[in-house]
Amino acid sequence: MNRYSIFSLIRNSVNYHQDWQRAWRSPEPKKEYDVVIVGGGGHGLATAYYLAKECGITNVAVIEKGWIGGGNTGRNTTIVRSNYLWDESAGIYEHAMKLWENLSTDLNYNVMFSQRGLLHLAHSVHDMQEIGRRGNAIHLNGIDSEFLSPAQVKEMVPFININCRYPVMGALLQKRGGTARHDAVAWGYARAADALGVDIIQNCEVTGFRMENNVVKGVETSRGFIGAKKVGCVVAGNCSVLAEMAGFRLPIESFPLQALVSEPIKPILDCVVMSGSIHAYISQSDKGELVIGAGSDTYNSYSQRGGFNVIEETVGPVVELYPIFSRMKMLRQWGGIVDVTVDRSPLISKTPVDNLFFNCGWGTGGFKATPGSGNVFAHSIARGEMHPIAEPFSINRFNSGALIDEGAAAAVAH
Amino acid sequence: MGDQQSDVVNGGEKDVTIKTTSPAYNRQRIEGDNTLIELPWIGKINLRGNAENKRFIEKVAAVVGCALPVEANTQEQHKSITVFWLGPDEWLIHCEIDAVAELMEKIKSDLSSIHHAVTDVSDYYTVLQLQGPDVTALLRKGCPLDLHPEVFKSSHCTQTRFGHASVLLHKLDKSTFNIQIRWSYTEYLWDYLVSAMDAIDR
Amino acid sequence: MLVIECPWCGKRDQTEFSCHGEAHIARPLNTEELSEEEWGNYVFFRSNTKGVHYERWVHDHGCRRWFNVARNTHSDHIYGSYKPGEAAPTIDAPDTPEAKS
Amino acid sequence: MSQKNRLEQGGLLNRTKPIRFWYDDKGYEGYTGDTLASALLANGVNLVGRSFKYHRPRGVFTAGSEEPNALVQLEKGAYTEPNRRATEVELYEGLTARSQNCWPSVNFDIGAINSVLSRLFPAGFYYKTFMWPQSLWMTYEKFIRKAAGLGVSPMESDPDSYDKTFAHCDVLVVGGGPAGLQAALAAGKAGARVMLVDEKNNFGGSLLSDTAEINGKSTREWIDQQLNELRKLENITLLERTTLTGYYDYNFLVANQRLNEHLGPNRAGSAPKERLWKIRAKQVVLATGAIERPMVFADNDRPGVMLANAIRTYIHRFGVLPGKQITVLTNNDSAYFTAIDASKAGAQVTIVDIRQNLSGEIFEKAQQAGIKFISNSTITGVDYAKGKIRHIEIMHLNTAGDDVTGPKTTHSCDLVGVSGGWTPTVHLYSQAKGKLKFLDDKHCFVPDTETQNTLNQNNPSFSVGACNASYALIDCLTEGFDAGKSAATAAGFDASEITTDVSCIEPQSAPLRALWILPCDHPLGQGKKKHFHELHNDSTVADIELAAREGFESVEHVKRYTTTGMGTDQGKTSNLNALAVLSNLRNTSIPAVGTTTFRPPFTPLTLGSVVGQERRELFLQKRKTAMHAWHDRNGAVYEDVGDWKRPFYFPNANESMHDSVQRECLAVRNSAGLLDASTLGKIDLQGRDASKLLNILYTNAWSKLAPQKCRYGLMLNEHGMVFDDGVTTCLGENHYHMTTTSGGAARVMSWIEEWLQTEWPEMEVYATSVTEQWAVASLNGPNSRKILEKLTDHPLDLESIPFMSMREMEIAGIPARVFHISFTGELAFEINVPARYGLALWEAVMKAGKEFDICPYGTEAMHVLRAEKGFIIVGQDTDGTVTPMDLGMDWIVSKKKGDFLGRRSFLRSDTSRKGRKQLVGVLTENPTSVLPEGAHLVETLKDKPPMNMIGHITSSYMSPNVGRSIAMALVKDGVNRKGQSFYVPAIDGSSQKVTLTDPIFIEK
Repeated sequence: MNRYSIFSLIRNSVNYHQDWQRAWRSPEPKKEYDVVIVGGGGHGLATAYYLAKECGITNVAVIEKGWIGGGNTGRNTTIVRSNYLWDESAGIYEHAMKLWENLSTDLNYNVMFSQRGLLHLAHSVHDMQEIGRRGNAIHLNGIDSEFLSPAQVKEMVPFININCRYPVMGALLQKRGGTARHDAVAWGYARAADALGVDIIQNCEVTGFRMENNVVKGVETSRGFIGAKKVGCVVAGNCSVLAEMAGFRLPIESFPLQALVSEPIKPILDCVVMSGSIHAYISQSDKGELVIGAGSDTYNSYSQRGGFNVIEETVGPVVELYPIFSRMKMLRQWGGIVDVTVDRSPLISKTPVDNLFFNCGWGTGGFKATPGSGNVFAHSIARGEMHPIAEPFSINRFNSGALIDEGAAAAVAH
Repeated sequence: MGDQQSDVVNGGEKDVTIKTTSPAYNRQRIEGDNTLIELPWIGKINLRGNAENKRFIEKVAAVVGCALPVEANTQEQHKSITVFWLGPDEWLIHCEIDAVAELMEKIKSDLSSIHHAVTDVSDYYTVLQLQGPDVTALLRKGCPLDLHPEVFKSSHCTQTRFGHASVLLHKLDKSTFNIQIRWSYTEYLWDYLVSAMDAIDR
Repeated sequence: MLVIECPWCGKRDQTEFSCHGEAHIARPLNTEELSEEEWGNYVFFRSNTKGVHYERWVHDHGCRRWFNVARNTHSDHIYGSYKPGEAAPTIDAPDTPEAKS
Repeated sequence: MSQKNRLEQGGLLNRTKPIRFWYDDKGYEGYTGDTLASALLANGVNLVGRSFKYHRPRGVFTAGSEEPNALVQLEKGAYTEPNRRATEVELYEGLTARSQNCWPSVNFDIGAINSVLSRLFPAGFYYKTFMWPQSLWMTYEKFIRKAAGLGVSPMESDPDSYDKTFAHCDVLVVGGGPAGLQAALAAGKAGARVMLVDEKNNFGGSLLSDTAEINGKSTREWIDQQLNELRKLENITLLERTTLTGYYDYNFLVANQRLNEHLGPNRAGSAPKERLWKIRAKQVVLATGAIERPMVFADNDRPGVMLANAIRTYIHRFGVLPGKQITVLTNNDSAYFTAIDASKAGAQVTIVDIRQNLSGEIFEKAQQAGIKFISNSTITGVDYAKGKIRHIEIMHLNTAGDDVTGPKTTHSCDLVGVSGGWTPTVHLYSQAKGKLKFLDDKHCFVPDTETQNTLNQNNPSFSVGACNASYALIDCLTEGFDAGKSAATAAGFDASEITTDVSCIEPQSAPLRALWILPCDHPLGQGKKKHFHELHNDSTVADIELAAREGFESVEHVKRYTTTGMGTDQGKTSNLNALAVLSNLRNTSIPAVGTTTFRPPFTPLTLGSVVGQERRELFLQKRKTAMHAWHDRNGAVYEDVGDWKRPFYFPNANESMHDSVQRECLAVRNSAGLLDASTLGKIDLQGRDASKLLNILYTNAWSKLAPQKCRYGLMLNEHGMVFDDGVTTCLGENHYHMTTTSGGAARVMSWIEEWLQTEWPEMEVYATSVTEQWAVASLNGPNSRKILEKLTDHPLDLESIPFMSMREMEIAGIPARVFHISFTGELAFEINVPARYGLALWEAVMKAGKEFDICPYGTEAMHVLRAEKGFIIVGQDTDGTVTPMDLGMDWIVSKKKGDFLGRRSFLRSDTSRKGRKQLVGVLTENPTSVLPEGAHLVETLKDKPPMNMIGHITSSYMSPNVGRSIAMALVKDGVNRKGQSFYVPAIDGSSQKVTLTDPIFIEK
């Protein structure tokens, strides 16, 4: 792999960039691998990378039915943060955050991780209690967290309308939060994993699992059987389908989630601003587009499209909070599939089938966890025992009742 | 808004007069040829029961004086009483406000042996009336229904959505709609319709 | 945006309704005797089918009745609605090639 | 010299008086009917912007919504809008626009340094650098961000208003060209309700720039005749200046209509600027036409290089001849018409045709018109300087067409028209999930109508005319008409009788020669000259080659790596060329490479129009109680509870919230206070199974509740967690009045209906929401009985109305239900009256209470008072993870009555575990300091985090009645830790010592 740097860029410019190598090979599948990762999204590629880099397992294949990074990795609003309420959540998301902070160097690929600061707005007494509780928990977990007054919010975002319906009463700030370039994450992990010997096999769809007395032996694919000592599934938007192939069900439902971007404009919004209670999530990309996350539809769907009403319900609050954007224009809207668990926390877990591991259920929050998720999943697969950070996210919690309820804490009543 | 003196109603034995209010009482908005008003003090009774039960149907009909509409989104009228279909086992009776108690008692006693429910919802809802050549154009700003005269005919009624609110639409004639809405949403609907009246292109 | 057919009010804009997930999940009687797995399965685990999905909708802004809809979760094509208590219609072939899961 | 490129006549202009407009602070003249682009071209302004990445000078390239170059900052101040396409902006008196993405000026742009350094910036260069040191990335990024973007956002609130509306029709026709006009007329004549939308300000589409004749009439005459016929029909809606931006499932389509924009910001009146149409159509006819395709040749991005048909449009539609010496580079016949019309208009025209042997009717026509032909050749260079083209280089093609041969000749030229054939506008069809098929003979994708009905059955539609690659006028006319008939028929109308007769004479067209990359005198991407396949984002053939070389083979990868097609034009002119270049490199066919999905909107959609009138007051309803007017008059400060506006507290003149709340709390315990409790959810339950239902919904037993008796209940979800609570009263036999939390009212109602309708339909019980039927004034305090006695004859002693019971009586002459229940622990009566009497009741009670200094109080005082008694608030002291046992309310969980919702979950290993978080009281060591709600408790205090948390403060107040601060908390194993001390650290590093207690601070 030729190293990327300003110098290699200059060197290659001399002969018009004719000599750049492939970022990753396009190999034929081998007969068998030590580990097969199903799903070539950020999480899957990261898993493969850490298997090779930290667990010394290089005989690994990543199997992707389409093109890598083509699922939620390439469709999300690229927000990265680790300011979660419960200790278990803080554990995995902060683990990810620490990896993010060195990822470009580690991968020798600029994933444009940009810690521009992330605001959670509070619009009611109940919101204030919620960010109060979460902000303190984050702080005591050793993660950066600050409370902001409406005036301080106005300093960071001068054009915000803090006196709209549901006024801005305060905010929670995570300075280390921000965004990253989603495609680059998939490509960077792919390139780095490939360099360590991982086979990345695109346009190869898994059609079933081969199992012998409840032990997985490999995967049937559109390109034939591929043997595997262990299999890890990281297929957002398809996990229930794979689980069905393996003969079990998941505590998950899949919904359409939409997002949209505005036309590109010169820099105006430096930080990420999230408003849970009126559903407005907004940031500005390096390209200049305002990136706006919409809510999800209420019905199960794999169609990767949602209703226009959701776009209306998203743009409404945005214009209410930022009246100056009323004349701005929506350039593009799209949809993804989010796998939602009842407690809004992921599954990183063994399954009823031996040597078959699942990593799914990230809901709307998967992108930010990519490095951490891949890292602990790799170690869990390698050891055959769940990594301590992953342990609480087992499927069994839905039987024992030990939920990690990130949704409930924010739920409104009274 | 909300605080308007109403005509005096009798306050019972003490014979004092009691102020009654409703969200848009005494309000009137005229834009061009379109008019918006509230119709206050309509008695409203929610009726539940089994439409398959002939006895239930007959007994209610006997009390209200007209057949109980069993076809979805239809209404029947008799004198000052209008009965709206709300659901397969749910109806709404509009009557004079002073007739509510008596009517409810009558239904209760006549249906004593039959599973049913009657509930006074006179104040749960208010009714706005929108009148004018542009009613359809005005209503479709917030209502996803096809309100074209050939589709949504006069005397037609249905529950649907207007903006964020649930409403009961009742078309009296080609230029008049009654819109029933929950008390606490009345101001929202009022403002919405007024803004629509302002924006109508002339 | 979908068009949902309310078994009573007829075809209406999707925004008059809300969806409440998989249909035909009966609440177990003997809850005492259920194992943790059996109870967890009833409360949390769902088929989340890619293809023909039987689901519950409510006509919130209409007659407020609950009913069931058979919909293809891949193409979002709706086969039809039916009342609670009625048996789910069997849909043999998914309507579209892309809908095959 | 003013309007030097304006022709003597022609164009749909009002030439009676010129209007003034400003571009980059320079004044120009144009006419009503111009676009900003046509007016600038009329004035000889070619250079209108700088490109996104290399800041290369760019000029007007098209005459429509597909424009990739001519993006301007329209207007100033509150009215400014970035990235407006000059080819779409209609000219009005005083229009002001600026060029974008350049500094200090479009003619001299510092950013153009990027162009010089362009060799350092191949596709995806930023992934390869700025990595070290990681800490510096944010600094690099600042520059990248500054360089990116195009125009600037407005910095003031939008002064314009918008409007949106639903609409329904039988047949929606998209596009008002020949096919669309025919379709609308056919469907309309059949009696269908028709909507016809077109993005331009006039109907007619391509006909407006065409010299053809229909039935011996000029195209303009024919258009007028069609429109007249259409207007005669009922149920026709004609929408000009209306762009169909989105085609969603079940024939739901969104269109944006520019109502007043063309009049400029200084127009009179407050009429909305734009209207959003949300349309449900039974059938859709897509007559969206086609977009001319550029050809990819050396330096094809220079200002003065323009689509051939755009030149023709400027001549016919706007009476502008953008150049005097025009070279037309083409691979097909359609550009010949431009050449002919241009030379008729007085230009000196040369046609460079990449095809070998030229022949045919149009060819001869062109020769007769005196046009010079250079065949089997291509442009290999464009010499551009100071805002205009000076001359071009032309060379012969080899037989394969992949290289140039022979001598290079230079020709003086000031305008290049280019035509690489046509690309049907299939965006909407593709948005609607319609599949596309590739036509090898016509080299383009068209809607695959065979599979349409199986793949796309939710969106019945027809595609006709140029959108279907039927380019001959007569085909557009007939296809359009037939589709209109079919659509009407499919929508249930009889169209069998309807006929049309149209005839027009057109020459036969010779086939085009598909060369996707035109070579030049140095290898592609290895010299000074650039081959752009995508102008907007500066994406070159070399970029695609690099992407492929690095393994980005999937079309989606290429798109994302090179950003081709990601610009504000969404690649309308570049899409197919990009695919073709990729297919060349991978030497496969274009369909094998595949297409990228077209996503809404078709052209950028104003956010304001998506919101429409639903902003400010109409953004979200404010629900108000019957007493709200009184609260307003008496200076209430409100709290948002769900959509409700509830009085938070009632400050006296310049009294702080704290002082006000303390005063309200004292008043209630010492004399009397009045709370507006109308927002509590209320549900009326009737039927013989009502108590059975209550037994299932609540954790406690209800079978024995006597009439007129009240009981408190907790509701659980099936996880066994508390989700609502309230008091339910037995009104009579099989008749109950249930109350819920204000925020939970709707949830509980639908929870009940869900179970009744889907699980236990046999249960004989009906639930009816009566929340707003009853206005509720909650009278609390030792003097409440005295006050109430003044208003009623009904005895109020404990025998006549015991605690936890209800009596019907008149209060101030108003029929009322009086509940003797208490959420403050004081003597209290909750008075329910029909909402219409709510205000009267409130005023009567306040009047009667005057002598007792009755005090209106809000939700905050209510929270303090209940906390003093240790009463919980669901949603504050619970969070969906809390069981009744966790709340220390085991007493309310019936062991005898059998199953109820959520019960089984208690038995789960984690839920039945010892040491769960439990509700306790918390007292600070310092009685005057109030713990922040949400603060956490730790066993051992460390000098810095991380610290191990054992629970958090759910409620915390200064209690004037207890005379100190009080708090409640959920703490691990809290019940067993009462009396123990812990610490509550704050973010600022400070901390407080606290002791756990019972959560009841005032015993009775």
